[in-house]
Amino acid sequence: MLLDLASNLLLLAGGFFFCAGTVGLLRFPDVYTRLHALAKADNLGLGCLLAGLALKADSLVQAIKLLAIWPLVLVASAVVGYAIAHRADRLGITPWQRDDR
Amino acid sequence: MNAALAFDTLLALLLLWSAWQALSTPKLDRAVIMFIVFGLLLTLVWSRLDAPDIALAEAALGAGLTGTLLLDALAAFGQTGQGAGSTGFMTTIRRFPTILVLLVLLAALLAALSNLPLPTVNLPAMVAQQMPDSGVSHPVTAVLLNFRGYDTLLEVAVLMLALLGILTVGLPVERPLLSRNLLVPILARYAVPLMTLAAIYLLWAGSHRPGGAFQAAAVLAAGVVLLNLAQVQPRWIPGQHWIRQLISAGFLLFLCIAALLLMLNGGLLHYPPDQAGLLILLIESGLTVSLAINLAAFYLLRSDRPEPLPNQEDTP
Amino acid sequence: MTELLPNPLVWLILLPLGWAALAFWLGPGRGRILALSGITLQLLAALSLAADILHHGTVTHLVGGWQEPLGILLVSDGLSAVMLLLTQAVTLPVAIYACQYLNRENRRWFWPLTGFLLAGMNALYLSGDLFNLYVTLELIGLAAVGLVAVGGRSEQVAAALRYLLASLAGSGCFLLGVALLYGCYGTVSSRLLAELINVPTPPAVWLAAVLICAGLFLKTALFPLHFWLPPAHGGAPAPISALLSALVVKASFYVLLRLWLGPFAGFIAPLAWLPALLGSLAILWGSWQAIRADRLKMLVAYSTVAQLGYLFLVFPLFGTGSMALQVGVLQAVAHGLAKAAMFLAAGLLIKAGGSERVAGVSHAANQLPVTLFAFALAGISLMGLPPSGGFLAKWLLIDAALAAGQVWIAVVAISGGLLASVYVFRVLLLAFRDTEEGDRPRPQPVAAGMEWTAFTLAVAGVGLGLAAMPLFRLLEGVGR
Amino acid sequence: MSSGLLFAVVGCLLFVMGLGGIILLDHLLRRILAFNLLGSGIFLVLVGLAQRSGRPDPVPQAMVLTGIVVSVAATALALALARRHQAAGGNTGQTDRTSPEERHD
Amino acid sequence: MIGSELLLALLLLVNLGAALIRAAQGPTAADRMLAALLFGSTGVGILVLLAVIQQTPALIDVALTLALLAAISGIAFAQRAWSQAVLGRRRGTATKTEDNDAA
Repeated sequence: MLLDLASNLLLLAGGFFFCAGTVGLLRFPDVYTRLHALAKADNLGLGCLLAGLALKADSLVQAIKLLAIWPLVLVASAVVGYAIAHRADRLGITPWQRDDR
Repeated sequence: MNAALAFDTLLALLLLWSAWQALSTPKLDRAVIMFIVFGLLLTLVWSRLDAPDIALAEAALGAGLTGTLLLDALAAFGQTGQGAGSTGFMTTIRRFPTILVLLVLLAALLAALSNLPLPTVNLPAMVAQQMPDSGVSHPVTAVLLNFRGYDTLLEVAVLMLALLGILTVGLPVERPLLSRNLLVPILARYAVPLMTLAAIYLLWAGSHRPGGAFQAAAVLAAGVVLLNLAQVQPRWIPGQHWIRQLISAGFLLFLCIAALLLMLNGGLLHYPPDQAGLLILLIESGLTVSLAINLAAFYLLRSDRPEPLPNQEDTP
Repeated sequence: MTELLPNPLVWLILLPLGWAALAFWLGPGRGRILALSGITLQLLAALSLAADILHHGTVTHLVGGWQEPLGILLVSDGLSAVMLLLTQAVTLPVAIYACQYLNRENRRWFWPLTGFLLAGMNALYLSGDLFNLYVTLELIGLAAVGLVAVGGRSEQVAAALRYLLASLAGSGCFLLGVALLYGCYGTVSSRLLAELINVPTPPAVWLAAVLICAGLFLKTALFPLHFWLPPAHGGAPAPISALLSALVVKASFYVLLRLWLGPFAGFIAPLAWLPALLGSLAILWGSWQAIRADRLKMLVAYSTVAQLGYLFLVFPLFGTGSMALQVGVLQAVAHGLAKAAMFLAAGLLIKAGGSERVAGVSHAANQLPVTLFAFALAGISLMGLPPSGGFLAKWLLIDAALAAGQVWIAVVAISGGLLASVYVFRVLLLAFRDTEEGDRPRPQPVAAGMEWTAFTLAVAGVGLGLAAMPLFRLLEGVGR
Repeated sequence: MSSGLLFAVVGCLLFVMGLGGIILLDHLLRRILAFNLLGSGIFLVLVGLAQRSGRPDPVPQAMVLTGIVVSVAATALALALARRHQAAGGNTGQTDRTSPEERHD
Repeated sequence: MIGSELLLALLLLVNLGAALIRAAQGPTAADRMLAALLFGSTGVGILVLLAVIQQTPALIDVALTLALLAAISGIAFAQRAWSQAVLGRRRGTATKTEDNDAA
């Protein structure tokens, strides 16, 4: 089934983006860059995952619920990301630069 | 099946590690964040244990009220409490016997779990058998509001008592906001109506699927907290009588129904089977409002006086 | 009476819940009339319940009409009726006293807190379900912590915190025990568990019993787990100390007694020396600290630690055919009445003398003769001098201990009485001493009503020794 | 090992950790966290043991919901007390650790 | 079918474990909070996977609730709790307590 294939591909992609986000969170040098990595996991990872599951959902209601989660997380991560970056800036944390080390 | 076991084991390890971190890390902020993480992991555990009702409650409380309460307290403690007092464990002499006793207790617990007799009474079967007369079709709600509704009545009183205790002790003083930003009010503007909607859904869902008054109230309370963070809803002060009155109203409604049923049916909370569903919904609706305000008041109710003087005892 | 108020046991729970919630609705400082009439009604309900039990034996009520183990059973026999009567009978005078004693600031949330406390205790005495007992224990614990903090002085807040954490740890242990029992038997009904638990007892059940008992020891402030009690009871305003010392600690003791004689009866008897030993130590240590105490209310609070020790002395005597249960209950009731009277009297002595120290009572003999007399009468009961209730309890205890061959219990009981006389006479002698007028602050006037409430309670404590027969009749057939 | 039993064992560990934390830790906020861990541990034992055969049991689940409400209430009260204690100049490393017997003033 | 989803859930859980390291290491409190945020969204992912694996649609409600409330603790942290750049390490550094650029 094409639908199944698409769904599995999306799930796989979701998993990949989550991993990428985590690697970024671990490897990136400062708050701002880590924030960037985190957004990948939140937005793309979860998005692909939800879309993949929605394709397989038993009922329309379930699919709609699944897809409704995505914008919620998108907005939440945007707002919190902004709030944290804003506050970090205010606290005087300077963004990392290549020649810092 | 092996993957499931691996999943559970890893989850268990993460849970224990975050718990250990929350207790042992020398920094308070890390401890609180680890505890928030612990709450999230616990939500997953409850899902694994086929307890979506508890998972809902844990998710709504941990992400909403408990987390913010702890962060608020962290801010209050942050200035003074970081130093020597928080270095973890106390002197070795005092802690050693205690640790020994705790380890013995742990060993005894694990030994006791390793050979446990099978339960003699099959309570789930009895619940299933009486479900048709309970007025609802979701077993947990049936236990919570009907079979053991009396526990719930007392539990609501416990929540009111905590608020009474806080009022007696003296409310914390409002602390200045560290930073504001424009996005939060926008978020609140669209998220809070959604939360209200979600709460109504959970309340309604409770009769036939996981959900119910407490979960709905936790979500609503989180909404009120968000409004406060967005500077839309100012802190509450003790002079606002409607807060107290709404909290006690929900409880009194529950109590009146219990008393009426006692007088009419001769039994405390003895619902007539055909009206049970309606009465439970009525009670749950009242409780949702009362519990939500009660929970939110833990966070929002703040002193309107700068710093109440410790008053002399026993002077008329 | 029964026709007037059907189901008195349910109303004993609903009434205080109702007036407490209404008082909360009304706002700070309100609800006095509600509370006083509510407590009076509760006293009537408790009397009617006791009459029911005398005539028809154990009274039960199925909540929601569901049979155990699905539902919760409310059950009342002679033992719980005695405790219910004690609770309402002590609370009424204390509440009347509190109306005059507490200032506006301290009265703000006193009534709703007291109402919920009463509801919790009444519900506890009636509960036949272990999980429900846990909820009532938490209800009592949180109410008591709130009451300890009334007034909000910093040492009270510290005491309340210590009390709260101890109380939560105690109920945590209790609940874990309940969880283990549910895991083993699939029910938390006390009655069913008593039938299901049999020998050989699985280790999990042993462990559950140990956890539950340890949690209840902590909540009853049994030595060495009493550390939270003196600051909490000694720091709160006097009427609150009276409620806490006379009633609240008895609630967890009652649960212990119920479980010891009920579900755990089959296997726990070999451990009975432990509470008795700790109880003996509590008597000696508590009395010694009371003798040394510098503040009057600390003296009375340490006396509570000591007197609670007596309650635990009876455990090895169960099953020896003696009146062990009667002795324990009589001691609980006698101490409840005497200690309430003593705290109320101490509050007045402090208020009149203007000093919290023991030395501050000097001159009280001239100034507050009724109060001092109440203090002395309460002391008589604590020392165990005839004809008080305390005397009868201690005398029967010694009798039962000798009959069972447990001489050490008798020795401890006697020496506890002697030590009690030291700290009681320490106060009384000071009160009759004349000091220079200039040494002390000007005496504050004290309303006569408060003096007489303390006096009434003290007289009741002494009179109990003469009128213990109805109590023993109620207790017939309990624990069998 | 069923997941019920596994998480019951985890619950025991959490209980002991939490109890140790309440007794041994100094900072009030930490002791409040410890109490919450203790509570969660008990809840896991309650539900985990009851469901060790793998079937969901609504009764302990409902009890845990009740318990969670109680522990939220207790946490809120404890936090308020702790903050008040601190505002009054108290040391957040709990009151004084000397036992009350040693001071009589 | 269900096996593959379980494996994916396991993978996400491993991710969580890795994020815990960041939460433990810091170095700033914000890093920990970021890890907690990643926990939130990964948690939502695991919950929906579990909903499919265990055939418990109610877990989707749990995920929805979690997603709805995910922002609150992060915002509370940024606005109320985070007052020092590196808590515990650089204590006493002057921080601007109020910034009104948004007002």
